[in-house]
Amino acid sequence: MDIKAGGPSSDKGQWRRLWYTDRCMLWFCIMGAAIVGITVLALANIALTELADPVHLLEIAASSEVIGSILLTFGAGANAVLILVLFGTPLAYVLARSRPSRLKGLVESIVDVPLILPHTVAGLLVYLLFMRRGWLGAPLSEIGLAFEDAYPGTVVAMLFVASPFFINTMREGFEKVPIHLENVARTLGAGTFTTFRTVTLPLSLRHMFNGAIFAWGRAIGEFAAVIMIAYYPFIISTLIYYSFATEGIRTSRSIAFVVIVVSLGVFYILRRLTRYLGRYDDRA
Amino acid sequence: MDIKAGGPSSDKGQWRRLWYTDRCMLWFCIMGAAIVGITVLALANIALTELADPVHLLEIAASSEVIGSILLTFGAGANAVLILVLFGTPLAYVLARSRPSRLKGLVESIVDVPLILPHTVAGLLVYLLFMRRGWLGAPLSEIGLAFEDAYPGTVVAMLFVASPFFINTMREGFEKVPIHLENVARTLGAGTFTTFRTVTLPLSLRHMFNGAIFAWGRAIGEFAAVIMIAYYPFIISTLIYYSFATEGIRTSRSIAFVVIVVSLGVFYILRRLTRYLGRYDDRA
Amino acid sequence: MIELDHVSLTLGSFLLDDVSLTINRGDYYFIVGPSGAGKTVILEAIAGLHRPDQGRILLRGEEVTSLPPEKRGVGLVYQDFSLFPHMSVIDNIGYGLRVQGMGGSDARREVAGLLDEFGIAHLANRYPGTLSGGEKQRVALARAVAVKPDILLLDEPLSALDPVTQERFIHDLQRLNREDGLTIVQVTHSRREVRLLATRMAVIIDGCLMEEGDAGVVLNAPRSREVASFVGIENILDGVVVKRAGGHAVVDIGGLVLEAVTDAPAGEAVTLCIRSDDIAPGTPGDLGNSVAGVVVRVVENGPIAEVRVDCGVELIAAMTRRAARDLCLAPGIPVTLSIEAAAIHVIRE
Amino acid sequence: MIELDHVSLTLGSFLLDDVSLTINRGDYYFIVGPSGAGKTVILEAIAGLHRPDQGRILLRGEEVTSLPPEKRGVGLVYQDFSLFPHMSVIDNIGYGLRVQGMGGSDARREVAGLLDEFGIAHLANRYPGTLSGGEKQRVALARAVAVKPDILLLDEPLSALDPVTQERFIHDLQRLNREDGLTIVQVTHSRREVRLLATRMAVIIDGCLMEEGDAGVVLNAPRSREVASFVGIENILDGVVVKRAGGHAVVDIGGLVLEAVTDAPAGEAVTLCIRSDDIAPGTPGDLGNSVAGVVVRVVENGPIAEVRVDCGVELIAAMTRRAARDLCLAPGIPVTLSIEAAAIHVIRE
Repeated sequence: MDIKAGGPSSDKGQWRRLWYTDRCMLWFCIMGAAIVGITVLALANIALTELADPVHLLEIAASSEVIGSILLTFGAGANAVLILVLFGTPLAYVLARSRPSRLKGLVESIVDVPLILPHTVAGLLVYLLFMRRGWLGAPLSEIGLAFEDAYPGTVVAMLFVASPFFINTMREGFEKVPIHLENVARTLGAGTFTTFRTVTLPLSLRHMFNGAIFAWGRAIGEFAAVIMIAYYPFIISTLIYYSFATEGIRTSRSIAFVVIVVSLGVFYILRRLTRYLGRYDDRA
Repeated sequence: MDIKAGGPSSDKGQWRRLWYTDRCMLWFCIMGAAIVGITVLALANIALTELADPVHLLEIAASSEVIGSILLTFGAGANAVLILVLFGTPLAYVLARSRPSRLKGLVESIVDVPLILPHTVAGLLVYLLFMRRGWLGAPLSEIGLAFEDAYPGTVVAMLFVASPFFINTMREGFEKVPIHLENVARTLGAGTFTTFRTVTLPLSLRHMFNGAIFAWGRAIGEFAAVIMIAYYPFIISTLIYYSFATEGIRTSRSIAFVVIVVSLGVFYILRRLTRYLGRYDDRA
Repeated sequence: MIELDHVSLTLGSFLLDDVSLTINRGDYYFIVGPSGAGKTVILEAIAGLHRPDQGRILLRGEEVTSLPPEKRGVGLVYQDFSLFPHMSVIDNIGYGLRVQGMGGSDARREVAGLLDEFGIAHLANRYPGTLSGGEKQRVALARAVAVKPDILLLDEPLSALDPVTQERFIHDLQRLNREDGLTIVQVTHSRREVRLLATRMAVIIDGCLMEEGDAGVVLNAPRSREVASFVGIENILDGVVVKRAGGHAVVDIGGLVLEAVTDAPAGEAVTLCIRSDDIAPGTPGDLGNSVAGVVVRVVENGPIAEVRVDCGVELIAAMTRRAARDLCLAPGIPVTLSIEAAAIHVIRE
Repeated sequence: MIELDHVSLTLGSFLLDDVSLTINRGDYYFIVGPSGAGKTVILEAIAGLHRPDQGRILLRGEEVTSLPPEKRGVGLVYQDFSLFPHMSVIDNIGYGLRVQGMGGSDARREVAGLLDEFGIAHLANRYPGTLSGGEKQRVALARAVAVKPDILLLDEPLSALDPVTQERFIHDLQRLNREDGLTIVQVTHSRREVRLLATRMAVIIDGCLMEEGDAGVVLNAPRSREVASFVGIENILDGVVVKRAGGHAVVDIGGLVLEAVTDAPAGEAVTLCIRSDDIAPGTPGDLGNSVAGVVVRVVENGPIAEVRVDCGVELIAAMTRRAARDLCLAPGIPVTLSIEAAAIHVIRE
């Protein structure tokens, strides 16, 4: 029986009942509403203001600057995630399947470093490594790949800050694939890579997509790390900051609202799409 | 038997064996090293450069501007986390214990909104709500609480972006507390709040601290959201950005290195402290 | 003592459907049924952890349908014992007293008494993580009775224990029921526990109450085929009464003819239930059926041999392994079985 | 066929300690032991999923200690059947053929043959999530034998199945072992499976090999007290040989004196093992011990009654419930038990 006792016992009338039977839970709800309330108020605030002047909003939404910046941000984010999937997936698998050891602990900590560092520090680290005179920037600029104030810079900054999100989610997915399935595949004649390709990876697709979405969200949201290495071309965050700093609230607020609508919409669609992915237990 | 088969079978000699028995895992390790390598190189780069000029580094580290900014950042982050713990914990408990419903799904989505939005958008949302003329900023400034370019602004921006990290971790912790324990406590005469206080919360302490650390890390790292509402006083991120933009690499790099050392140190200590927290299974 | 009055309850996709049952003071009541049938839900509803969608729950004659669990005065012990892992044994047992506001020294005295009563004084300062299954179980029981409930709800309390510990626990439970007069409601899937302990019992299948009553009656003379099958009657045979002879009915089961004690008139379709140990090799006494057949298979299961005999229909007879060997029973050997008419339970449907 | 030569293996905190055993071609070999004893680890070591820290593993006479699992040619079936949830039944069964590079139409023909052989042709396009336990088990078995291994490793394959499905699976396994000549190594904690199927067996306790050999010998005449207790011998009694009489030894067990067949000289401490069904009420034959006692307790367990009799030491006798009732056995009733001397197994330590 996987039935939860203790919680309110049925959906309908759950809140009405709370008042009579369980004031503690009611207080918890009220306190929780304070946190949720900030987000709701913030969204309502901007929505009401912007929808009151739809002409201006549409003008901003249709401007090539905004559209170009959104496409650039989403594209660079996708690009960063693609690289992450390619290189992060093997790392996640190694971490998921190796036994605890000092080395493993160290690698795990290094993976988490971008989570811990302030964003401008992360940006500076990336800048120092990829600037024209940097350890990686110098040799790469020789072969024509420049990072400073260029698209590759945006991608590498996004990659750096988003990497823990993808790797940790992917790793969790791999850890959830029963080792017995891999063992059986091995005894049936599949080598390590064949087993990985035919069993482990297909069963982790859901986590892979969730990790990719999560990492993508982090990537397109980044500001500090990106502006350190590539103030231009303008990603959304930079565009909003720039217009906030130079033109004031009105334009930046409209751009922000467009971005909110597009972001929430895209994430909603992605979540819906992945909902039916990799669910084998209840397939007919 | 919770023994993992399939992985390399013993720590000692694990890597030497890989080459002979499992080239697939070896390739995975090499590809994974590329991702880890960026972080390692970035850290090595800054460490080598800075440690080469210890006098300048110490001078920066000892400057009251840097120390004050670090203290402000850590303090404001702690302040935001404290508010989160107070209001987010009840919310997390309600989410952990209520049955799936449309309302619950909506609340969950709202909790995650700060994760999805680009950081400058999040900052703008907070700014619009808490600015002197904002829905919350106006009444609060009447009672003397100003947010624009002030400490409360820094805290509220940090609170907003860090909230999903705490709430989701705390909620996971609550979900892991067996409902049977709460049920038994209830039958023994404890009301909902007493059960929460004496059973659920103590058993979730580990998650609470982890969530708080996670949220604090996110809070002290934030840049975009904070500068929108409070460019001054300088938090670390702002200080580094400001010195990067006005004084160039040298000073900002030194500040960044100090921040890296302090951050990694503080997180290392916090992780060590929480390691022994709430581990009841293997108590003697 | 406990009354469920047309209780219906939905939990996710699970439905408890219109269950009514009465548990008397001092009963050792069992709720049995297949896993997922809703046995635990009934216990938790009695404890106040689920609120029925419809119907009423009464405890000690008073309606408690909307009373929270902390005000119902029932003890609850789960299969996993659910000890608070962050409290020592002494704090676990004293928990109920503490939250109900009993002062320090009184509570300490109470707990000390319980530690002695359950023979766990030496565990007082240990934490649950370090206890064996049997020790956990005694702590859980002591914790439940510490607040002196007059009703004790047990959710498969024996299934996680080894046989020796089970015996000891059964002894403890019998003492609480008989000497301390606790009303015990126990959920189990073990027929053995029911046979050993139950005074009355209910059979729940798929959220419906199939049968309720005296344990002996339900176990030996169930009213339906489903319950007969669930309580483990090995031979369940469909037949038709062909004639009545001297108070007995003669029942035809696909060619095999057996005499059984029933009021069913000739022509009625009935189901016969015969326990495998009521079918023995050899010639019968006065009121016995004698049936000839051929051994199909002998399956040894511990000290017992289960012998399948083809007598037109297949019958399962149980005997000790030694008896089966002495009779040289093996597939193909002809054998005569005796079945007393009184040992055949007839279900009229 | 399979040889473990002084194999030691550490996995986290678990240690398999210097295990040597030999499994012959065509054996139906059982590895039994308490849970956590390391039974599964041995299977996985044979399959190549763990590498021993010390010792060698040989398959078909060749050392395979460092050969990866995909090159060992052994089939493995886990308790949970471990079907690939993202593949249809047909793809699951064909998996081994595909990864070993068998072409499309050949593979399809092979798989079709297996679907028929295991009676699962109607499930071909279903996904594992929709199958019952018994169906999953047949698919898992078909998948394992698809690549024609000559060794099949089974990890508690029956424990998740209901009794009817178990019977069918046992039948399948016997066929594979006897007709197809597969060497089967099976891990179980069920004594019944061992009795039904085993030709040879090993008992593993706490990572150590306690005993290995012919299944009948290990089950009925174990060499140590631990193994006797593990294989479920109900009466294990410590005694001393007091004298020898006509080829028999007379053993004193705390006051009770029994004749047993052993070479042990007078004065030696021995352990007697008596199965409960070898202790019967009534007077003995020629070579029998006759023991008087008083019934302490009668526990009915399904069709069997377990009667505990105090004869100085407590003996457990098993009989059918009916026999116990016919003899009116109840606590306090005096009873005479007969035990054949040949039914007493003597462990000399």
